Amino acid sequence: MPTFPPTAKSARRIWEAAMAEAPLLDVKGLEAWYGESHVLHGIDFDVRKGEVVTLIGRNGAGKTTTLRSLIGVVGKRRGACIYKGADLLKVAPHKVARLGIGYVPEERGIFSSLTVLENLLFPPAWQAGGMAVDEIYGLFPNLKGRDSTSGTRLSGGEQQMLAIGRILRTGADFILLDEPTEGIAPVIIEEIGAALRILKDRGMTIILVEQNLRFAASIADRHYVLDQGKVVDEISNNALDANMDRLNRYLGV
Amino acid sequence: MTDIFGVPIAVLLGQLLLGLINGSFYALLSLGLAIIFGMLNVINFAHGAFYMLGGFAAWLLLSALGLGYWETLIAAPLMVGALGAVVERLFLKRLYRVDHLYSLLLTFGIALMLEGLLRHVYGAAGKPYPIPPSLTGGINLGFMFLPMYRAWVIVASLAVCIATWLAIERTKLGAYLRAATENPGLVQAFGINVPFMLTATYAFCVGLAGFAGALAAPLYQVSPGMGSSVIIVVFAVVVIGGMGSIGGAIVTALALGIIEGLTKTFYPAASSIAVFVVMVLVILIRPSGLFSREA
Amino acid sequence: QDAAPVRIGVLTDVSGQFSHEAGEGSITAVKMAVEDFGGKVLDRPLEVVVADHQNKPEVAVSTAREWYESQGVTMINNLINSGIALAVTQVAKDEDRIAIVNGSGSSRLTNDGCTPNSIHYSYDTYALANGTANQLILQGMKNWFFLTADYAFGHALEADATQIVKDNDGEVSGSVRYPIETSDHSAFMLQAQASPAQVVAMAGSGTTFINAVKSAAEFGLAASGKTVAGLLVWDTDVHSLGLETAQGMILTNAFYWDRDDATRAFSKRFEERVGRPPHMGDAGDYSSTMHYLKAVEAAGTTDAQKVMAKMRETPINDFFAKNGKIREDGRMVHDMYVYQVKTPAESTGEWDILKLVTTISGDDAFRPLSESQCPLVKN
Amino acid sequence: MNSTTMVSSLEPPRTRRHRTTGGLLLALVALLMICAPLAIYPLFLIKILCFALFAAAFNLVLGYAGLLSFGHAAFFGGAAYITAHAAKVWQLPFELAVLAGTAFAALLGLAFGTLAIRRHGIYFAMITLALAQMIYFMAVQMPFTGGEDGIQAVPRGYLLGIIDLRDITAMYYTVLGGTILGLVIIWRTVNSPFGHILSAIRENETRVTSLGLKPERYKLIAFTLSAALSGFAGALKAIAFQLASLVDVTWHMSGEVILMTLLGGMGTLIGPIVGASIVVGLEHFLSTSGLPITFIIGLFFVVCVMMFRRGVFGELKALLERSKP
Amino acid sequence: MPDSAPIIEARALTRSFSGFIAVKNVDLKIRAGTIHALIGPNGAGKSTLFNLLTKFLSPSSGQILFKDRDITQMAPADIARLGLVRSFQISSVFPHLSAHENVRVALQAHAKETFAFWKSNATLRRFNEEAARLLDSVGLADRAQTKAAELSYGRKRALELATTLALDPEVLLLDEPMAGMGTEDIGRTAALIRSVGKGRTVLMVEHNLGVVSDLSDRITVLRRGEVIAEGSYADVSADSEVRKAYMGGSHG
Ligand SMILES: Nc1ncnc2c1ncn2[C@@H]1O[C@H](COP(=O)(O)OP(=O)(O)OP(=O)(O)O)[C@@H](O)[C@H]1O
Ligand SMILES: Nc1ncnc2c1ncn2[C@@H]1O[C@H](COP(=O)(O)OP(=O)(O)OP(=O)(O)O)[C@@H](O)[C@H]1O
Ligand SMILES: CC(C)C[C@H](N)C(=O)O
Ligand SMILES: [Mg+2]
Ligand SMILES: [Mg+2]
Repeated sequence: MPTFPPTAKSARRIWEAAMAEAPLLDVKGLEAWYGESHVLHGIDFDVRKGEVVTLIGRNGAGKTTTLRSLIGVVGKRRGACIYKGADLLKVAPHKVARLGIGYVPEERGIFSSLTVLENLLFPPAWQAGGMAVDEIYGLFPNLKGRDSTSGTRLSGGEQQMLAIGRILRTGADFILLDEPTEGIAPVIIEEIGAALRILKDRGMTIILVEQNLRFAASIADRHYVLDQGKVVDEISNNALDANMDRLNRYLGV
Repeated sequence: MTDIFGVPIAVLLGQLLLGLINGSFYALLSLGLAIIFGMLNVINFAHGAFYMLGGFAAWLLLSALGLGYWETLIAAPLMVGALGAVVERLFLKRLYRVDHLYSLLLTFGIALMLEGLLRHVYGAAGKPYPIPPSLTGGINLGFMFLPMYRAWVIVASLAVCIATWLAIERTKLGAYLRAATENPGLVQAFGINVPFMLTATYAFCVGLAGFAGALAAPLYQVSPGMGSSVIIVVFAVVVIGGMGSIGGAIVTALALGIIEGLTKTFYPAASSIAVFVVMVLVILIRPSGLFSREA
Repeated sequence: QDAAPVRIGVLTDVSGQFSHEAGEGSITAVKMAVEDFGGKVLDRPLEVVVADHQNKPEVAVSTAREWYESQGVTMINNLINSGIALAVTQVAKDEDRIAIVNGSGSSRLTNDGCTPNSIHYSYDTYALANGTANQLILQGMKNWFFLTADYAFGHALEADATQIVKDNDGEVSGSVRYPIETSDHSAFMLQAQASPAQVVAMAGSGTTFINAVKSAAEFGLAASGKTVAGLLVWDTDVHSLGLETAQGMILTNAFYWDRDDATRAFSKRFEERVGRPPHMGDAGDYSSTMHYLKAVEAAGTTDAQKVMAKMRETPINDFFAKNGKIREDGRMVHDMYVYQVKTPAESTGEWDILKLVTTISGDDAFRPLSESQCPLVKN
Repeated sequence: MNSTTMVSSLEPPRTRRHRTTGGLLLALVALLMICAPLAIYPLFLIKILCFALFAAAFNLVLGYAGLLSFGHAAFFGGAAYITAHAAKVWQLPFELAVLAGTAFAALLGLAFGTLAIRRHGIYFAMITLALAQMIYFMAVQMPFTGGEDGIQAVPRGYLLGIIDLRDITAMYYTVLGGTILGLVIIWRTVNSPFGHILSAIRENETRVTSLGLKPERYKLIAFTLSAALSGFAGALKAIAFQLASLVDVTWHMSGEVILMTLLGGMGTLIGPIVGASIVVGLEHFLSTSGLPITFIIGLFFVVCVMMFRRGVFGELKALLERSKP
Repeated sequence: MPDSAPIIEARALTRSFSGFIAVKNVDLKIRAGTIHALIGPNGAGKSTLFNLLTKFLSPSSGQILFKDRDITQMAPADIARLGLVRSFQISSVFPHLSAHENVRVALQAHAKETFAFWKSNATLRRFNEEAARLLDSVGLADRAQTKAAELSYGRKRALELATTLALDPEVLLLDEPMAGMGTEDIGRTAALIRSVGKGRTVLMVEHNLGVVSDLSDRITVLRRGEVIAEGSYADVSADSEVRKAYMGGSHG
């Protein structure tokens, strides 16, 4: 497995971030429910500005639910998620995006009643600094020329690209990505990885939920391991190789 | 004079025009219904009741407050729309996530309540509402006598329909609404205030029905039952045009008005079935309606 | 010794589409009759029970049966809605109790649907169509156009009027049967306008009738020299149309509140309680209940056949009818009146709506027994 | 019996105790119905039974097949007309008249089903509504129905040629027998291999296709069966009340049966029966109450949609299940 | 047995969507008893090809043969009945039925115990054991009573597989069976596919190259609707076209 030694640039950023006073996002004791069932039992983690942090864990560990809790599409939540000083749990769901948070959902969330172009242009750009449509096409050439196709008629992988692409337009500088490589061909995974590194270099902060460890390791700074609705471990990317055994145990390999 | 199946051409032309006018009425009603279905995923059985309320509001404003026709035409839809907003906030809002059977039943119940209430308070007999003096009389078109008021109806309703169509199809609003029916949580996550948008949409569409009611008051008996007799036909229009297709609803409404008018001329006994026959045929040939987005 | 109350039932439409033709008005009328009678008959207290049949025949039938069988109801009144009237009169026959119809107009009630236990009291389709047609023919308007609601009731009105027109060498130059759901009649107005007819007769009732008259006014039928006639018009219909729209229309009625001092006296009392003057249904409800109670008193029993016999043999003389009599087919025969709707200028009050054109004697107004298909009539 | 709902009946076998409770409950209801005429006016009970059967039959398509039919009045009212006509004009004996009505409803159901079954959701509802409206207009205009007057004085005849149905008690037990027969058929259908496939179709039609089954066929069978049983209910009602009327073919009747089903609890066997009793009882009570009936019925719709979405019986069951360990 | 007769054969299969050609002139032979993988970049037409083979979509032109029989005109349900069964790329379960019930419905369909509306549902008990076994084989034994809707994404995939297996198909078409699964499940599922693959034919779309190389006897690579390579894993991964179009730099 290839390793990606941190570049000088990103090393400096990590150091800068570490120096910064408060983390960009600080999640404390987050609990969440689906109806009656209690799914998250006190999640704690933080993300500093410019960092890429992954959440990993077995199926059903609560990774998706954690992201959903942050943007407010889960029914009942408790705890605190302090983002830029505000508690996300107390922000009206439709105002979360306006804080510059972008979300790429697990099941992609492409709207079938909208065309590809409409899907792409859908999320309002709440902040400056978003990518232009052509730039996005450059990143994902598959989407080019499909403007008037209904969104869900795209292939699985193309829908994934569309889901990522549309967030890049909004100028969000904090992105929650739920398994972006699922169903994506290896070449394109590499491209997405490259794109994410570019975004990171531009100062974007990312939470990444991933099953593909190899991919995660190629861009992340730190990894949080979730199990049964709790954060059970934190491993920095540098220490990943050294801790592979421990990690495999968590993941049940 | 030339005849077509025994009907003089002049009479036929007149019938076509009248059909078109009726169609523009249907358009006003089915437009709102189509938007509510397409965007909110609600089968709004109360649409007829709101239409009726529009008529009643017009009558009340006239008889109790002495408001003139033009003021009424603006105030009545606003009142109905406001009531619609309340209904959406209090009830419908909680039903978006469950099977749309429930919103159908809810609106069915609301229709019964409104109809029952008005009948209880104002009686089953209708209320008189005269044609405004500025619009009485008619124009002789040569082939027919066209009452002024009917001419005004077609102008007013088409203008409103087209304005609505532009507002929804030519702006991002339409995309927001359509997406919100599919996945409201996600749309919200993109920073759009979905609940507000839905309330406003419902209120607006119901307001359109109220507008139609106020427009109809001088033509038809303003009575508690006036809504339930048109609602089924308007539903058929929406189904034929393709649920959720706004332009489709308008065009279909006009076409059906004409078809109905022609049946009234050639075989009046079948005129109320005509719409349903067309509907069954269309659904068999093009299941999702003539103008629906889905193939 | 038997102090069990005598109960009279009012089975009517309180909340539905016919509630202005019956409903509260009919209930009040029957209650007034009971009060005026003294609240007692045969030394037994009188009670009025009321039910809203919601225009559902099976609600009406089960209520009627329950009333007759286990609630001691001896007579049921009003019975608006022809389907219900036809069904409940059968129940009355089965149970051997009495049913008096004031709401419904179907002349089948004294024709093929007649029973020895039922009375059709205030009006019927035959008398209404007949009165109006005769009068207009008399005025020389022999060319007719019918706008008919496509159901049994409309057909009956049209058929009866057509008969009169034909018998008098008149001509029917056109007839449209529109489905009862129709709310827009403009298409038919064009046809009526294009026809050479002098009279445009509306054979329908309720909303569909009102909408037809509204379009007639809108399309200026009267202005183009045609006479609009309603074959079944209630005072409340005229009121809800407004005189502006309805003026000039010819119609036949069994009762008008402003006819004479007696009617005005009753109407005043009625209006105090209901908020509007009584129409032919209300007046009939009162008059028939009174007649029934007098017959019970005279017969000394509530036994249906004995009371029916008494009612048949006693002529009715009150504010509603002069020398009214009940025939063996159950038809109460009395004078009918042809009215014309006043113009707004002629009217002096909200309910000052009709002016008398002529009076038709009872024997001319109703279907002669010789034409009856009622099995009770021995021709 | 195992349980009355589809979903839970698919679960592995329940404990014996649960079954006995279910059986006891049913026995109790049966006993109640047998003794009921002693306390309650039989014609009123007959009405409840007819509507209970109608709602239960309707529930077969709504609750179990997930098809919202907005045209069931056509079967109920259509069969009533045919039965009334058969008994009155053709003078057929009771059994044959009822059979004629039921068969008519079944055929009509097959026809409606064939036209509508490929469409989903609201389209299905609207097509069934449109088709039923045609039946309604035909009933208004065809001479044999008597238009808005309806058909009256329908003879009740004799059961098996011997028992005089003019006796209200005899009539009641006959209708009770018919209703139980109908309910048993529904119960068996729902709790059969066929019923399981039906509920799978309701859940995910595409997946059922990929399992090698043709969903349309199952839905069509269920729809036809439901139409036939609705017709059976209408036929019994026509005989018991000795009339057939337009009310039974209006779209309001189609709406009312939805209310009954929903009010009681859709997708349960007892639910529609409870719902029918409530609606019929309410109608009966309100008719003499002087309250505005339409308004109150509407209010009931609203309250029940907002507060008891599972229906009275469904809520009760959920409550019981929650309280169980 | 790479030389056994083809059980499925596609001849010049083409499908276009209003001008856009998703599958272009594809010739494909799947030999009986093999595990055959279909790979290719996103949008290459893999799922479309699947849909064509199972007739969830109709081809614009071309021919499909199953055991030398032309099935191009058959209905999807009939094809499934012949023994050609698919799973879906986006999970397709019966959401309100438990996992156990999900599988049992499939067993029932397979046993043709579906029309009998007069029979008692007790007849279905005979499927319980088999359903439990299947669930166990995909690692869902402890979730048997959970409603499918409440399973996490990965577990839904496993359930999907179990349901498909319940039909005991001769040919199994799996569309990205591993997508969304965690490492732990991937291993188990791969083992499972290998074991059910014995005596059956499996056609599989998968982006996880580890799994593909591990499982498949033969691989077809599609790109923009066309076949660009076919052969063993070693063969295709050596192909520079394939590397460029699909695998990228990091695989070898
Ligand atoms: N809609 C729901 N209703 C009830 N329970 C749910 C729902 N969605 C998820 N769960 C449960 O919540 C738990 C956490 O699910 P979550 O989707 O967050 O897991 P995950 O870590 O994202 O897993 P995966 O890798 O499979 O996506 C699981 O046990 C799952 O069964
Ligand atoms: N119904 C349709 N209408 C229009 N285009 C379609 C339709 N179905 C598929 N396509 C297009 O056909 C192409 C092939 O799609 P397909 O789903 O077969 O890809 P795939 O190879 O399965 O990709 P992935 O690996 O991403 O799942 C895609 O570009 C897709 O957008
Ligand atoms: C109320 C009425 C005017 C008439 C009603 N259709 C009936 O016959 O009885
Ligand atoms: Mg997840
Ligand atoms: Mg695919």
